[in-house]
Amino acid sequence: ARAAAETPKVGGRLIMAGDQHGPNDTLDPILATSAVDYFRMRMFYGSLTRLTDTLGYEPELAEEIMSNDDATEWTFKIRKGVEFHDGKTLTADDVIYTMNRHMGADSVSKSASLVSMVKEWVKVNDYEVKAVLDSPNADLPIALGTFHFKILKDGTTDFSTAIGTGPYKVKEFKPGVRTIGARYENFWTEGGYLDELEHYGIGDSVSRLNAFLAGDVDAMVNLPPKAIKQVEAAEGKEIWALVSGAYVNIAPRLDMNPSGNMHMWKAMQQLQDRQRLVKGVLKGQGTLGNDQPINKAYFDYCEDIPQRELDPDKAKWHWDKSGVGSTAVPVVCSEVAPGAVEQCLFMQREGKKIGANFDVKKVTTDGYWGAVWLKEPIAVSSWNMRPTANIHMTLAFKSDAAWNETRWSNEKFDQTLLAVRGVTDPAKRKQMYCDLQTMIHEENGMSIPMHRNYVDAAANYVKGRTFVPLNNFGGAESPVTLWRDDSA
Amino acid sequence: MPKDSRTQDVIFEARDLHISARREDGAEVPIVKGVNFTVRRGEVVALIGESGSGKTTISLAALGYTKPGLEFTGGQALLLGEDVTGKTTDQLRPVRGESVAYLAQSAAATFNPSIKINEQVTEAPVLHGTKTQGEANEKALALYRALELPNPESIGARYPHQVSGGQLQRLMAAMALCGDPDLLVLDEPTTALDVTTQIEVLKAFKRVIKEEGAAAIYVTHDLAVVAQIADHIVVLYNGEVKEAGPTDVIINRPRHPYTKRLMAAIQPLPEPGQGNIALDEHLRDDPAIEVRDVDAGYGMGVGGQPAVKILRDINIKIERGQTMGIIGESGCGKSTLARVIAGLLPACEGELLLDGQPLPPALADRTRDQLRRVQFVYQMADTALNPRQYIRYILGRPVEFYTGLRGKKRRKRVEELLELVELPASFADRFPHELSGGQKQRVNLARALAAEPEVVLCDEVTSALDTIVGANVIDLLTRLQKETGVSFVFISHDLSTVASFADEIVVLYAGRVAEQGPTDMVLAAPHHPYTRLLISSVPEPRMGWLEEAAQTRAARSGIAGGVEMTEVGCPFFERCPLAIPGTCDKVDPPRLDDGHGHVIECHRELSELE
Amino acid sequence: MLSLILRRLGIGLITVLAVSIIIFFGTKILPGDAAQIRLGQEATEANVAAMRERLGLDQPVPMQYLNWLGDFMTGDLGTSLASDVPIVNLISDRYKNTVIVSALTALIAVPVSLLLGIMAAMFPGSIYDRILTFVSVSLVAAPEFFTATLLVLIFVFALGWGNAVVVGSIEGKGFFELIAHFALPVTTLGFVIASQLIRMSRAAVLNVMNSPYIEMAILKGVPKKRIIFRHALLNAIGPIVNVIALNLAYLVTGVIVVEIYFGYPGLATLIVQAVQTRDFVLIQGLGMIFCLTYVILMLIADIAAFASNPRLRHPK
Amino acid sequence: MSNPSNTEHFVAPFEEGVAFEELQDAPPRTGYRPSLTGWIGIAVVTFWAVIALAGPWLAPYGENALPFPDAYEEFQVPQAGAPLGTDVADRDILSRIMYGAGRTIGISLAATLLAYTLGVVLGIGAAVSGPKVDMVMSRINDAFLSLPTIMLGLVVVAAIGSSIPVLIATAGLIYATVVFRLARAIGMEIMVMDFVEAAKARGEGRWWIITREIWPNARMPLITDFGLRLIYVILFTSSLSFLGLGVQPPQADWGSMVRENLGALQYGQSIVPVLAPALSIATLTVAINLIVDDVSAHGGGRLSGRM
Ligand SMILES: Nc1ncnc2c1ncn2[C@@H]1O[C@H](COP(=O)(O)OP(=O)(O)OP(=O)(O)O)[C@@H](O)[C@H]1O
Ligand SMILES: Nc1ncnc2c1ncn2[C@@H]1O[C@H](COP(=O)(O)OP(=O)(O)OP(=O)(O)O)[C@@H](O)[C@H]1O
Ligand SMILES: [Mg+2]
Ligand SMILES: [Mg+2]
Repeated sequence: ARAAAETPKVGGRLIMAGDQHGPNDTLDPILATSAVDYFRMRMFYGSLTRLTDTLGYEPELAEEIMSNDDATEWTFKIRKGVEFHDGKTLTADDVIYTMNRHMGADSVSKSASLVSMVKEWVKVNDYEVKAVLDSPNADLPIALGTFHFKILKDGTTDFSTAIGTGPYKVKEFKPGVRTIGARYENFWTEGGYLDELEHYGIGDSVSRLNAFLAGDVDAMVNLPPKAIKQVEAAEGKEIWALVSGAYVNIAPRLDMNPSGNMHMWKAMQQLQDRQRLVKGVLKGQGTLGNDQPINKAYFDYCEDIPQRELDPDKAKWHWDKSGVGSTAVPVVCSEVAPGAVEQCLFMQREGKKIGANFDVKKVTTDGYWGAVWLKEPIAVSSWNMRPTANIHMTLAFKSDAAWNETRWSNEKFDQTLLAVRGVTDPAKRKQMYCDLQTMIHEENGMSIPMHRNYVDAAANYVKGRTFVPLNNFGGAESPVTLWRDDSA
Repeated sequence: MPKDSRTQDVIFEARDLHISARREDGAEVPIVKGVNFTVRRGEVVALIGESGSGKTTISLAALGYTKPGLEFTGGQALLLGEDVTGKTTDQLRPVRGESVAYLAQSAAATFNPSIKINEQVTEAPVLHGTKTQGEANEKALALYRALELPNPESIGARYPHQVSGGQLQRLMAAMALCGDPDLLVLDEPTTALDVTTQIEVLKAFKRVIKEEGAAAIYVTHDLAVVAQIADHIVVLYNGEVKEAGPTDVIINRPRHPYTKRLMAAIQPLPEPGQGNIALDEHLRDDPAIEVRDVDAGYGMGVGGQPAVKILRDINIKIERGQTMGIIGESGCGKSTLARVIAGLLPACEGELLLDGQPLPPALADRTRDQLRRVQFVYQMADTALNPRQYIRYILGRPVEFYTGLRGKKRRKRVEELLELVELPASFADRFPHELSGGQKQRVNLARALAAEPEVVLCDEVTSALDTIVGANVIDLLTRLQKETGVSFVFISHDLSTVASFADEIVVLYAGRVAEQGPTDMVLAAPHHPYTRLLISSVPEPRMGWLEEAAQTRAARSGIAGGVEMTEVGCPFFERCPLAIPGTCDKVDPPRLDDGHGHVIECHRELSELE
Repeated sequence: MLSLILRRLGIGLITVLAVSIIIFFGTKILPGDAAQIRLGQEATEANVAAMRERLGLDQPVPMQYLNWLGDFMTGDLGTSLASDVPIVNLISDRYKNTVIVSALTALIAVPVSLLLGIMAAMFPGSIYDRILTFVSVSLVAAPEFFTATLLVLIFVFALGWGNAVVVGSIEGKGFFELIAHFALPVTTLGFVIASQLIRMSRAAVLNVMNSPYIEMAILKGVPKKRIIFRHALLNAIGPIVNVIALNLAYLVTGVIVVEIYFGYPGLATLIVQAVQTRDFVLIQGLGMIFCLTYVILMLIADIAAFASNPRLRHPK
Repeated sequence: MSNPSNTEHFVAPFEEGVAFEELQDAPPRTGYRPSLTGWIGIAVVTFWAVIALAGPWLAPYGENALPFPDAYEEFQVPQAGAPLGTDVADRDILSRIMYGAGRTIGISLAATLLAYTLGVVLGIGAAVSGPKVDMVMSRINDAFLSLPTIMLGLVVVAAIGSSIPVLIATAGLIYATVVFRLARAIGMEIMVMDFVEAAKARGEGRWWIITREIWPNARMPLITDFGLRLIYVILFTSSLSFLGLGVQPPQADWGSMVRENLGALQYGQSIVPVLAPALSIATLTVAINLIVDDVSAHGGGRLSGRM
């Protein structure tokens, strides 16, 4: 939208460098795990809806989307004349097949929870499907615009290649190495301008940067914050930064010792060196966190909560009250996102000054989610942004949420969270969301010292970037719109 | 160097030559202290003297070479009139292998194992450009023939490991001679050889030196050999010339006390009647050790049999206080027999009795006391002594291990042992490499004695020693035997030494007993043809013996081209002048017993062997 | 000769078998659950259970081993737990890549380092020798990623020459492009193995230089060059070949840092990814491939040493 | 001294009756005396040993302290207050090098010693133990040897987690396989020497033979290898930290310091943060190898000077 000033040119080739690639790279949308996967999915597949930069949705393969009044039944009219890469025309059967893979207890879909309220997908006719819900969900079309709901051809079981409706066809797919897409001539709409789009995985950020600066690749994800200055100084290179709600945090389990000690976690919150994390670690590519998950990237952000700062005096006061003294407090850290380890180290350093003894245990990233996360009394975590505040808080803060990291239980919070889904009055809605955020800020115990931007970099001839703040490369939406401007 | 050197008469001259070792701290240790001698064309000058007296060092000086760690510190070494001591390697390169050639003690070690013989033999003249490869090949072939090597046409195409030690030694001579050098430097070229082989090699050397008109420096400690080959003798002791003069004078009329002692220590020729007088005072009912019908060999074959069988039907009895000499050419199984008795190589057949009691064949099954009573003195003192242990420890350990002495007592016992082998007590604080070869050999012996054994297996304990030290060791053994009644199995290929020391002799050939019996009887006729060959091959320390021996050697039986182990028949068949084709090679020889414990295994009648 | 090869092959087979046991049960000590990791942070219990069953992780371990070994014998390395792709497919391309870069490195680094090492042996204790010792030890001591960084900074950024990352395939590239393609990783790897080769060949030649036959050659007036290259080197081949083989095995298996740094899709990065994703089957497959490579390289080294030794070649 | 001509009979002056029993001097005992390079090596190693032991007391700042708490800038150039500048997390590099010295040297030394203890005992043990035991041990060792070190390291660290004892144990075990191979080969060579057989024939036990007969002779070649092995261990741990599995932040060790500060080079800021730890590794290891070379120069290649 914002870049629409120029008319895209057709042709050329771009190499986009991703990270985190590995042998588990996949062409099966329901198994996609990384930004690399998401980008690839977008190259080859389409989805019913597409997310907008402001995290609304617009129709894509579904021409028209309608619901009943209480949002318990959604009807999707499927666009006619859309062809898969093998020439088959898209019909309701394909959609039903795709959606059913997310259904049922044994589904391995990573986003099954987003559609868990759907009771059934019904084929109305060849070009219309209906979702019948157990409970209302006004956000269903937004959910369907996210990464895992890419539309497959009916009956697809072989994912060694991808037959989708996306702007590119698979030319080469090597897990852990690269993906090459060739332009799909019959793409149903504008987009897919390049002759070839290559997505190349370079796990090491320094190497990725080298490759980018040397011109071996045209764009890269996750520019290390420390390299920002250098890229800014380099000729013909641009930074693609996108403010988002992604954050890193330290979660104390309220139901364990010593993390359940309120004064202790309050002291921890006061010990966060937020300025240094944002300025020093993120080099300004982030925003101060306020110990609650919603920031200004979300529609429902509450601006009224005062910013918490590094305050050794308050921290000391709490620490002394907590009675923990100089007993070592284990804090398990892992490099799960930029700044995740630093937040621990900074806290440890500041803590030392007030007599707190944090024992930082750095563990490896691999296995972290299975072995450590949600199990240790105090551990770090990292979250991507979700399309809505409600989805995120439901996932991570509701008392009965599986991923309720602190095991905080607050009836009022739970009720408000449910109630707000049906509220249409903007003022009331704003108030309720502010309440929710304040509750977390005050009571949840979580330290959220910073939100990080998605920071990528590209050569200046790479055009057509997108701005969906859910992931790198503009929410991994850019494959459709990327084009190469050789006149730049 | 001018090639018209042919006209020069003096080929080499050492003038007040000094060579020193340079110590780590920079101090000089003189090794050669002002040596003078001259080598003229057509002459062989022998350097003799005890081990460590500087013979090798001086002879290498003729090539302008010192071993690493040594350096020239004075005087001159004039090769064809030019001093080679101050020259760089590059300056010397054209001279070495061309004007002067070197022949080392161990041919096996000095041949490059990875290069074919012919290339090594012809290398020097071809590299120096004095001969084309073709000419060099022709010369080499002529030399192979002259040196009586088997298959002269093809032997050059072999690798060093594919020919026998004696052959290699002769090939080494061919290598030295191939470049038509003016001076040959021969460093103990026959010390490692059997008497039978030695005689052939000596003959070849002598002829070639005379025919080629070369001069030679000949290093040895074997006076009998010197008598055969040298025109002049230089006697060295401790880096100084003690006496020098024509061979005849030095051998027959030595004047310097050291030379006299050297001459006096020469073992008499093996003849009947000189053997040790056995003492009966230590005798018991049972022999100290008895070997019954023993077969043994190496490797794992089928059915508990060894892959290569070396020893067959060995029967030996050694009384207490007596010595059993075992002789035979290299490879005939002498060490193997000792190893069987020592338990290092369990026999596959037969049994051993120690003092009448069965002795388990394998080490592991023997008791500590049995181990103590049978001690083995290794052939090579170099590898038998742990280079990282002090002598004190090497001797102290068995003392403590077997007798339980500790502390002061143990130290005292070590000093006694050193004294016993005539080494000063201060040697206890040395490492083996700080000892000369003879000294090492004596420590090696002392270690066996530390166990206060009843049977000592001495494997070539005197071969590496000069006459004086060798004689001292024999005296020592004799004295011990008298005092303690210990029995010796004395292994040697040196018949003279065995003859003077042993009470009984076993002659081994290809793992079998060719002849055995009391010393006097074995040395007197009738002989097994092989025994006769051995006896006649022992060089006599008088000039002209070699030429006579070449004419009259009873059995012109040739050189062992490596002893062959045969399955049937008499193994000596190939070389035997009295062989009966069709019988000797097909049927195992019978044991001829003259009734006095003298046994000969031969198809011929005793009378035929007189 | 043949019997030696057979013997060696037998030993190799036993090694492979031992490796199979070690890696199969070794991977079982890894914590974490392939299904969990594959599904990631956001999977539910039910999802994980479903995945476990699909991957056959619910069978008893010895059963799994036997099945796996049987498959391996028939050339089937199984299917990646993490991605459903046959292991053979995952490995084959990368194996090729690794072999290419290892072979290139070996072709360049081995002769150069041997020459340097041998020259050091010709002048032990000389300034040249000391400098070479110094440089080669410094080279070993420099972490690979440090060397790589310096090379990239100097060549790619300062001189504008070569690729910082080995992107794309080699097909269809011209000679000079190929050089640019491989120059930096090959140089880095070369540095890694060169130092050991230099030191080893120096030591091996020096060791031979103590032999009486070298002394004999000196006394025959043989020129220095010939002493080294004909007399000494021939006898030092055995140990040198052995070290070369070990280094090649290292190149094939151990160049992880270089691969990561240059984004080169070889086997080593696959190891890391396999361990990180707890892709047990992939780890096992890789282990077997490495072991086979090692065994084959050692076999070649043995044969080379054998061929260079006339005592073995022509037994009496 | 006169010059004897050949026809002449030369006799050196002597006193009648004096026996020639006087023994010659023993060849000079060749103890190790460092050469110049040897001394340089010893000096550098001593220097680092002092730093390793006293580093925390000598360091101007704490391991994680910030010299300039108000500057939100990493990789400050050397200046007053931070003689080697600051690192990726704004910490004082000099202090970290001093803290890291003990850890780096300690870990690598401990791991190498472990590798040597295990490798030598088992390797020589295999050489002494007869063909069957040797076969079994060698094959198992081969199996481990054939697996990439980094793979073994990854798996172990992934399984047990990374801590200094785990690092030491892992590196020690992995390199024990290499040492085993070497020690076994050397042991085999010594095994065939007669003095070993003599000890067996005396009835000595296996342990005695290993420790008293074989080990003293195997020591020297093994020490020569020790220097290189030490470097490999340092590199191995730094490779692990390249993968995030080595010494864990905020603890400093030289290998990870090079790694974590690589950005300084990369982002064109300063060369010191990388160079300082890299040079520390290099000086230490080169110095150790200078000593090792100097010691071993007593052994091989003595003929080279005579070519
Ligand atoms: N590199 C060296 N450093 C110090 N001393 C040495 C060195 N080489 C030889 N020697 C000493 O020089 C002396 C003479 O040695 P040389 O080899 O010439 O004796 P030799 O008469 O040939 O003895 P052998 O009969 O045992 O061969 C010996 O005492 C020996 O210990
Ligand atoms: N370990 C072994 N394995 C196989 N064969 C061997 C072994 N040791 C010796 N032999 C062979 O056994 C035969 C006898 O060897 P032995 O050492 O007993 O000879 P020897 O009479 O002591 O000779 P020398 O006078 O040279 O010491 C030789 O042919 C030799 O090659
Ligand atoms: Mg000598
Ligand atoms: Mg022998």
